[in-house]
Amino acid sequence: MNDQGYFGQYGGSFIPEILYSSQQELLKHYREAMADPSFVESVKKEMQQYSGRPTPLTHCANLSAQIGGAQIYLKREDLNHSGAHKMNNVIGQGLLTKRMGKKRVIAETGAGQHGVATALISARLGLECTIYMGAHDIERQYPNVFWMKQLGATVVPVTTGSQTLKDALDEALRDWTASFEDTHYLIGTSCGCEPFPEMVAGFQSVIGEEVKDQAMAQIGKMPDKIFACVGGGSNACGIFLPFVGTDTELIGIEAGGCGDGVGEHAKRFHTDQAKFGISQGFATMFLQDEEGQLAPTHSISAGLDYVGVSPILADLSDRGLVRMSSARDEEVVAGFKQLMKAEGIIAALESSHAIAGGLREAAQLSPDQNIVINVSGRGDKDIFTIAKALGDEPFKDFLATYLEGEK
Amino acid sequence: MNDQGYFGQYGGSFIPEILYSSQQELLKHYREAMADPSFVESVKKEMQQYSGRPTPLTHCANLSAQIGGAQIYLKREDLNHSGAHKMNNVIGQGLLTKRMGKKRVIAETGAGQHGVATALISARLGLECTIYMGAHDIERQYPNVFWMKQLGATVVPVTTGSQTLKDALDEALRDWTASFEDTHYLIGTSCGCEPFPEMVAGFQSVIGEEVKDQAMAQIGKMPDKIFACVGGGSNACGIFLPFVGTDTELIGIEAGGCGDGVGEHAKRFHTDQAKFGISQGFATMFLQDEEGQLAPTHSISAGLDYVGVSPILADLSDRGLVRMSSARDEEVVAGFKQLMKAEGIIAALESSHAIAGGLREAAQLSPDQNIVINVSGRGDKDIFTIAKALGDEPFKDFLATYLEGEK
Amino acid sequence: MSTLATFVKQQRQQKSMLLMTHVIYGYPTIDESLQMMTSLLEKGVAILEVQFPFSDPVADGPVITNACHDALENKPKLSQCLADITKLAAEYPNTKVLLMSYLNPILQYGFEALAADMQAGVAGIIIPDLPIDHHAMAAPLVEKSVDPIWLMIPDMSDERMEFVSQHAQGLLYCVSRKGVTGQGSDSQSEQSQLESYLNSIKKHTDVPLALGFGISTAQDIQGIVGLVDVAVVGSALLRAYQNGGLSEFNEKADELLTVQ
Amino acid sequence: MSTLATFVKQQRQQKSMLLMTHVIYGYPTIDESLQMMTSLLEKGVAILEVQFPFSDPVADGPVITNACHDALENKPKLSQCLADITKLAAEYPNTKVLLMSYLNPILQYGFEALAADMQAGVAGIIIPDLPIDHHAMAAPLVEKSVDPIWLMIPDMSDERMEFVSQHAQGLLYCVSRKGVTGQGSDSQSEQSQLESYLNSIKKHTDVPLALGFGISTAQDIQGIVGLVDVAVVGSALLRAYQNGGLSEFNEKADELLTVQ
Ligand SMILES: Cc1ncc(COP(=O)(O)O)c(C=O)c1O
Ligand SMILES: Cc1ncc(COP(=O)(O)O)c(C=O)c1O
Repeated sequence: MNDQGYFGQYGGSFIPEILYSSQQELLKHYREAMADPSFVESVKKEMQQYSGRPTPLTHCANLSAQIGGAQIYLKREDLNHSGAHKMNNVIGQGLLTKRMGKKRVIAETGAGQHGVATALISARLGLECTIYMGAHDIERQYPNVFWMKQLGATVVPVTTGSQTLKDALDEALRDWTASFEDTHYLIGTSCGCEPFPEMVAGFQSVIGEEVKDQAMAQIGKMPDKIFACVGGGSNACGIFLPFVGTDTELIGIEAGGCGDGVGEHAKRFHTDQAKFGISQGFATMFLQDEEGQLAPTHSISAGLDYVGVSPILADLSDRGLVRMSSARDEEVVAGFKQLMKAEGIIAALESSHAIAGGLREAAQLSPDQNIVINVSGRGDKDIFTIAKALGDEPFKDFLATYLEGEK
Repeated sequence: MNDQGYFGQYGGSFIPEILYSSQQELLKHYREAMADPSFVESVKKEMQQYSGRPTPLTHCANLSAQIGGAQIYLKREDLNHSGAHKMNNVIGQGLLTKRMGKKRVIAETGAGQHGVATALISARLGLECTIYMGAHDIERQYPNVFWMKQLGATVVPVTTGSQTLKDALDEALRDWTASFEDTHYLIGTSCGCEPFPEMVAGFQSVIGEEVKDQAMAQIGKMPDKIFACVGGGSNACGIFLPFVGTDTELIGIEAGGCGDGVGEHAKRFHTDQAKFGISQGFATMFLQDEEGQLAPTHSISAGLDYVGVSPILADLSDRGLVRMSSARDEEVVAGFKQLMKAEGIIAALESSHAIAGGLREAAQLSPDQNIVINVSGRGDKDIFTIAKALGDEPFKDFLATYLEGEK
Repeated sequence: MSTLATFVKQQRQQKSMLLMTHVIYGYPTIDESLQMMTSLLEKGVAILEVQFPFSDPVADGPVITNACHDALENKPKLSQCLADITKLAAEYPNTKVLLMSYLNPILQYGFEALAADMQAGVAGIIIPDLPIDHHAMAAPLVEKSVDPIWLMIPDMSDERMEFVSQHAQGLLYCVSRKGVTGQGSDSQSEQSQLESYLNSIKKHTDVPLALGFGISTAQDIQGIVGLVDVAVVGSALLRAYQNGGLSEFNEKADELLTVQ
Repeated sequence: MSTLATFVKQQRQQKSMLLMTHVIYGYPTIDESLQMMTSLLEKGVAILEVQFPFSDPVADGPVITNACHDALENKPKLSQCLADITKLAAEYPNTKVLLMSYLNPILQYGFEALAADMQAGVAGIIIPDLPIDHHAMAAPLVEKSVDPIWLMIPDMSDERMEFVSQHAQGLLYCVSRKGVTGQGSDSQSEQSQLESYLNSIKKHTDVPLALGFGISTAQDIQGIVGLVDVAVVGSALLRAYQNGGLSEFNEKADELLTVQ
């Protein structure tokens, strides 16, 4: 990374001038904080004592045997407080917010996972909290909204544009331009202007650092491959970065959705629907049309349903240090089920992309090879989607009866 | 404990003769296993690498300040795999089942937490799994049933009697009398015939053992008081036992429900509706009428809705080593909310009983005193109950819209 | 020898097999259950087992369990039950009446009180969740000559059979197969296993033997003639009643009684 | 001096304040938007700012954002937009036409291509998400004498003002307050802060100044006469159109043009 927050041709800061000083201030505080051992220690402490880190590395004997290839290990970010890796980032940025003396955070959220994580840490740190969420997403993901509200956060429905994540991000940026004096914009993935990609990836790197120690302790050597799903890219950056340039191959799995047509997937690589672009504060591969209008996306997992991608990953992919691949909705549901039945682990649908990718490739490896799949979050949250995908009738009856009882 | 599985006048084995040899076999295997360091090690390993132990001890600065008394610490069993302490027990018994060479487990479940935990470990260990659950509970707690089924477990609705937990336990016992040759009955709490109370409490004691180490490391001394909710009593036994006979006061909180009438609560102490009795395989305090018929119970938290209690706790209470108290539904919801808003931790409604009890007493202590509250599980699972308690309209709209989309 | 054992041995001199039938006190109502009992007594069954319902009958199958729960709706009292069946016992001296229930209702009543109240007319008691290890709890009954009827099961160790036998009096209840009541018997090839099981019991004791679990037809009973003294029919009669009321109940009883 | 700057300075010799009005290309349809533009050109506004809609207009408020999304339904093409406004610019030489859009649509079109296509008739361009730090990206425009119009904001450091000033040409767009477009101005007491802000800009540059954000009435414009050269009215006209169609739009434009 060079001094202007670039990763190869990606990254940078492309924000309205009004945010310049606020972004500079953040950059300064971030650099100072990271150079201050007591801050680094406080992040580590909160990750341990609040979120329960380290998360384990789980060997999957049954699953490995079923696949008949490499030994499969899972990095269990699902065991974080809040049920996903998102907690790592909000702890870091939350403590930074306190250090900067700001009283309020704003955040964008798609599926609501980052929104819930932000609302949790805001309660914990006594920060005011406003979450921007697309009105469509609010409708689809209301349980998360319910918890954000219960936690005391203000949830603002974003009714512009596609009423989904990218619009929520736009709206959060708009809030920030009016509120930066007392407000930190707590971005949920390693996207956005400098120093967000680096900062979020940095706070998430605890994942990969732990994998290194755990691989040595449990396997006796580094894994041959690591798989992570890629929405904005934060869990992938988190587990990949400590391994970049080592012999471990790093594979990012994007949302292949239900097809290759425009709006049917959320792939920013290996599709000519995505091109280099600049928006939402930074340069990266964006799904867009010929006019440069950002394109609609689809994924069975709301958390991967994003139009751009971390500039860090875009660059690592260009440089051949990370290989990008994707998994389609059906393959994802199959991977979700196979893991669940073989090992009793209910992964988030986002994470199930990494699982699908991992299982595909594990089969081609030998039993003395080892792969690590990042389980970025847990799947309880996906019950509505899964029950729908499986057409489970009793679930509908349960809901209907519940609603009856509420009348 | 004496040789017949007694704890004072409580405990013992009161099971149909048909189960005698199977129970003896279990007892023998259990004793052998616990004396075998490699088994103990395998339990410890699975607790760490599968469930993510140790769970942290979280200091609550905001909450302590709000209450203005003791420093409040939470033991975070909510961060276990499956979201509750139930995982500790199923790991231990699951591995014991494998060691005994049995191929199948059966379990009773009320709220479904133990059912889900059992289904998870069964998938993980490749065991067949049948869960008995009251038909009423299935209706109320369908999301847990959904996951059990997805995990490959057979869920059997129990339509006899009150169609709730105690009936499920009866039915599981009936299954066991016909299936003990290849089946282990994996009881979910420290109740039942010998060696279940001791065994479940033993596997759960990892909670209290960790608290000891963590209290030394984080506080520098042992806590003044420890609070735990008491359903069957396993999380309470788990956190209490390592402290019995020390200077730390141990307080169990039962479900005070919505009133003191018969069927309005689930208190087995401090009520003349509960008496010494023998049923479901063991002797303890049971809620019952003058004819010795077990009584109906109520609690806002399905997991505390049980008619009996661990013989270990009944005895410790008799001996003045554990103090029993209770919290009513409203107090529980208030404690749930206060913790959530102050610290960003969403506790299970079961655990919120311990929180309510802890907050009540923390206020009377001084800031240099310390209490630990056991957060036995997380509260996401309680969204249907909480949304109902709070009358949240958008949640209903969300469900209605979801159902519409399913038509 | 206890009165119950003496009675069984005497009756067996005239009959190849005695019948022990089962009625739940309070099901479907107290009156109707008394009617069923009277009916059986009139027909001269040798032994009448009256189950006092308990909310959590873990050793019973679904038919009896559900009937017990229905019976509980009528709020039966153990004291009244004892009074009622003592009266019946007095009226029908050719039948022995036994009480069956679970430990907790008995415990709340008290073993001493129970012994006192049973003494007059109820010969024995079956408590499926009271294992032999806790035989001391039943001492007050033994003292008043009320027989606790212990269970024997297949695959029991010799040692434990011996243990049970030491305390056996009046009657021993031999379970014929694994599981709970009312589930029908398996293939006929188990006959030889059954015989060796019963033979091993007989090595330890000469207390009369009753065989139960899964006996539902006259043919079932015929099949065990010569092996035991008493055939226990539990849920079959209850099912008959549920199918066709008192008349089908009576028909079933008549059928069972054809084996004499 | 650039043509745009020269134009502004000349116009200012006759007028105390120039008006810069805003229209979104393609809203509500391409034709209607062209009608709005024509209308403004007919009335002789000094500067017409045409926004080419982008899907993610982060620096715009809700009114313009929603209008941009509506406009996108009509699938506007930047090439056609340039052709259309170049034509208008040629027809109304007394008005300078500016393009406003975000970085990504421009990037996809290419700065070189854009410079070539703007050269003929579009005097300048506003790109709110292109910070001054990336001025080099705009070099192809500068080369073809198309003015990139940079933004100044309150509380900017002196250093950064100097940096912007170095690259300023044609016009400088001074933001009057924090936030996004179309949110109305705060209390009148901010007037003195505004003056000192503008004075500090003037210390660094003599490029003409436009003041924007929150100007919606003739009175607002009157209030800044003497402080800057150009008053920028954005969402006020759009709101008028949304309230009462072209006629209210025209009325609003007439009101704004009363300040000369
Ligand atoms: C569980 C989980 N995994 C992955 C993602 C994708 O985000 P990222 O690519 O930043 O890790 C999300 C986003 O919501 C998520 O909730
Ligand atoms: C989260 C949680 N806490 C507590 C309990 C009560 O059980 P026990 O008293 O055995 O800990 C349950 C039972 O389901 C539970 O799910």
